[in-house]
Amino acid sequence: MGIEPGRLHFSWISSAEATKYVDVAREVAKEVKALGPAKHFIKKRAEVA
Amino acid sequence: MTEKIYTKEEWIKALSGLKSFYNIFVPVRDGDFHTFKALDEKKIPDFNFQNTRLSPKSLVYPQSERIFAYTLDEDTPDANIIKESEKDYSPKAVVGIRPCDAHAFQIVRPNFDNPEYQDPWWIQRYESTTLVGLGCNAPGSTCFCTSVGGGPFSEKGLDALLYDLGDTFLIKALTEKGEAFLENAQGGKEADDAALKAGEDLAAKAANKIEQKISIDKLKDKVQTELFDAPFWDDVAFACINCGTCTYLCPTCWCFDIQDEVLEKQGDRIRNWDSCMFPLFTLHGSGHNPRAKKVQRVRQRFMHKLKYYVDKYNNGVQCSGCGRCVRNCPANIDIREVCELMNRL
Amino acid sequence: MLEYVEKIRKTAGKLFEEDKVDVFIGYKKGSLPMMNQPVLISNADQVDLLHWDSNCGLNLCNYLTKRTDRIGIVANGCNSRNIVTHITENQISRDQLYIVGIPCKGMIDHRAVQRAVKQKEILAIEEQGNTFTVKGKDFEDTFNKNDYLQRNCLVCTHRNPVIFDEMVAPPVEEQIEVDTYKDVKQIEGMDPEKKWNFFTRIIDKCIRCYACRNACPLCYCPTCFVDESNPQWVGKSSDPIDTMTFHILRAYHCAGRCTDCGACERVCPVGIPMRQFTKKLNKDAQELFSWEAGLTLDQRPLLDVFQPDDYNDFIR
Amino acid sequence: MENPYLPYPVRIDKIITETEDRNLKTFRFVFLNPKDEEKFSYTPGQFAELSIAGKGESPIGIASSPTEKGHITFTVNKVGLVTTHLHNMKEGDVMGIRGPLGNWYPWEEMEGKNVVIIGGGFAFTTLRSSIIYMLHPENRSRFKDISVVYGARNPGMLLYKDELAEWEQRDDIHMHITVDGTDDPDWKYNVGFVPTITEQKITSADDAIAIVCGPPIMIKFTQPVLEKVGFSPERIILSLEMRMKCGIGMCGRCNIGDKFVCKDGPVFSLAQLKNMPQEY
Repeated sequence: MGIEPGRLHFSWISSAEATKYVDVAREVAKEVKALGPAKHFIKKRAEVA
Repeated sequence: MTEKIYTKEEWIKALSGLKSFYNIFVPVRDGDFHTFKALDEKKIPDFNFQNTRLSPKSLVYPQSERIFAYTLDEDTPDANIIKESEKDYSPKAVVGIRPCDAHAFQIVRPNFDNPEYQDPWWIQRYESTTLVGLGCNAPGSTCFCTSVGGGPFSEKGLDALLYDLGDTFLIKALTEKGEAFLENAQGGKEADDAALKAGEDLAAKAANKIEQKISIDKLKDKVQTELFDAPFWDDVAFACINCGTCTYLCPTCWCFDIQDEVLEKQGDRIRNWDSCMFPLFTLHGSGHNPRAKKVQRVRQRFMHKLKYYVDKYNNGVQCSGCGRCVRNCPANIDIREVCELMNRL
Repeated sequence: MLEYVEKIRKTAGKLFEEDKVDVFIGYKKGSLPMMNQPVLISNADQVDLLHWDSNCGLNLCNYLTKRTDRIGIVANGCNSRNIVTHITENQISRDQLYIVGIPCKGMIDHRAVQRAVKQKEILAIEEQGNTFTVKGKDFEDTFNKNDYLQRNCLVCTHRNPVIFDEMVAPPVEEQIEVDTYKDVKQIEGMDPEKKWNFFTRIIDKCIRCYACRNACPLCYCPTCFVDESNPQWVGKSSDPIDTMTFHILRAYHCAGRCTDCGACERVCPVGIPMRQFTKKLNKDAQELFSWEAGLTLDQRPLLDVFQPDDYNDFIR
Repeated sequence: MENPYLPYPVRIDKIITETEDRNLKTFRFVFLNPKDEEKFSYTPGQFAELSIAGKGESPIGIASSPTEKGHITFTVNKVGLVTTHLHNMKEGDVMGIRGPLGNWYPWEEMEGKNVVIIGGGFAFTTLRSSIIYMLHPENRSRFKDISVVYGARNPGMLLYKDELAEWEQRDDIHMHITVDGTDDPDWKYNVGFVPTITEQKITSADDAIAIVCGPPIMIKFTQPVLEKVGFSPERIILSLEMRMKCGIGMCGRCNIGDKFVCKDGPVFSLAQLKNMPQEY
């Protein structure tokens, strides 16, 4: 739908896998940071009358 | 009051000229249907339409509007103090509005403008708007304006009225606002007797073309609680999917919600259209909901339009007979049939 | 498909007489042309209300959710698949239902017909097998039904019910040589920027009436995410980003569940082609997992199943 | 044009935790602009919208009496977004108040009559306002006997404990405080549900008007008790709760039939309610 590749990640982490959770979160954060600020899907001040 | 006649080309030119006095809104074709848009170079007004899909109520009462703004920045002296927002009330003209939709504003008015409270936004927008109607030469099969106090050439709520005479438009000013509009309009010439006669004939013929009649005469004398407890509501409501189509398309539905939206330290209080079809509309903080069931919400909509409004304002029903809800209800729930059931009970 | 009407009425009557159902859900002729209304009848005297033709647009499965009585219901291909989905998602139980199966030849796209008659007002419609005639004040036109099918019906490969207790007629031939995902492939070919613009454009008329959501038999959550106030996931104004959030999230909630019944598009008052959102998910489900929603009671829904040793590497 | 949606800015002057479960707190507010206090001229029974920037508004009955000058108070139950946020605010914080809204108890009708006040749980707020108002030296002579039945689940859940004790000492008001149950051996007052205590203590409807505020279940069982004593439906006064937004009869959600609870109510007589659709 136009969300840039790399901004959306899927993972299956059990509630017991704390380390995996931390690792995945770190990695996702790193990748998204590398992409820079998102261009779309950012809510600005409401565009209303 | 001024009565003028324009060729259709002159009329379009006159509208362009009026842009220096008004923000002009005209019906334009937008895909499968018509809608009101601000007149600019790219928009070609199309007066050859039955009615717009969405009612022009949003021009006076937008679906979403910022009503207040505030800052949450504790470092500023006016943190957390809610303040009025700047609003644009520069003159606006809606050209080509159908008489039913203009009548609708009059039906809605007592809700927003009554002796106890006045809604500043609705009133100021309404008052800065000039409504130039276009009579209906060929009313649709779902139109029933004549049953609810209107008509295809009804002047109710209009500032001026256009008659489509084929190659020309006859335009009559009806109020001072309409008079001012015509004064600012370039070109055209004074209407002669032949044009006026043609206009009258057109209006008479159009009224006869409305085949749909609904009866509302007995609603006033019914007892509210008896209609409320009537046996037909389950059947009426069965097919309803509880979407907001009827209420959002309706020119006389006015219910709203107020929401706060915050972006970092900047906050807005926003008013949005709401719908009695949505369960959330009446859900209490405690979890109790007086209209938790679909049948209660459907009943509310019809009772509001056809009974509560009647009792409260003594101003007829809360419906201008535009037929939008009839044509666009996904489940074919037909207010004409429900009204008949209620009136007959 | 008019020929089914008598059979439907007879079957419903018989079900009431034999006390096999408490209510029967079908369609009745609407008050407007090209518009039939879902109806619930509760005794044999009302069976003459029942009707069936190529204008039965709403998905009847909407009316089944959490009912506790014994229900007779008519179901064509897509509706029957939604019944399956409803059963596997525990919204209704199989033994409550008596399903009267209808082999379907597709529904008429009322918008396309309106376009064909240049938006003139249609006052009546008559079906004659593979053709139909629309009449207005000063016109009359006959069209081939196959040229004016709803877009989802054009690419439908499950016209016959997948689950039923009896059929009103022998199965119709399924459409095999259809390119179901032609439009999706076109969108897949766009770069992200173009995609974003495409989807932004198709929803720009949205008025957030939620007709698409409410017409969808999959949307039965007691509180929809857009209505949740604490936390509030989506803003309630007509802000374009909130509108986009609604459409994307709604589509994702249909992943692996959508039967492409087309109700969402049919009911939209401003004509948004929102199947463009859900179809891509259907395509992925089919290509990646060979899954089509609602075909069998014997398999758990796609998103109910996860194997930790999944051989695909997009999930880690 | 006066904008009926614009709240007056106020400062939280004092916060009192009322109940042992800490779900009810009383907030005392002072207007930032002293002129606004004059404009906010109210009568017991009315409510106002408590307005918090960034969160929204919540309609709450006014607990103070117009005879108490310099501030207004509200007792707020923590239920939704706005009230939860309010419970986390501190003295000195700035927010908004919009009102006064709605109608009030029928003071003119009550003049020269006996007044029976029956309250349960946290719905006692506008009843506190009414009691303070009636007991004020300027007003006391306008009313004959004043009787109050007020109950809560247990002693810890009673509101305004200090004032209750003070009223108990007075001889110009008959107090009947009760709790559903208690294990406190020192409990001095009644034990029993509000309808039961009402039946025991309120034995005459002569020349009297009853105001009833409480949870629906209490109202349901108190109503027949009062009718049995001889209160006609016209003389049983109730205050309703509804989901509201605008508070001025425009947004459309709080109607019962053609009446808006926010504008035509919240105070209705039982006689009125009997002629309205049963949808609340």
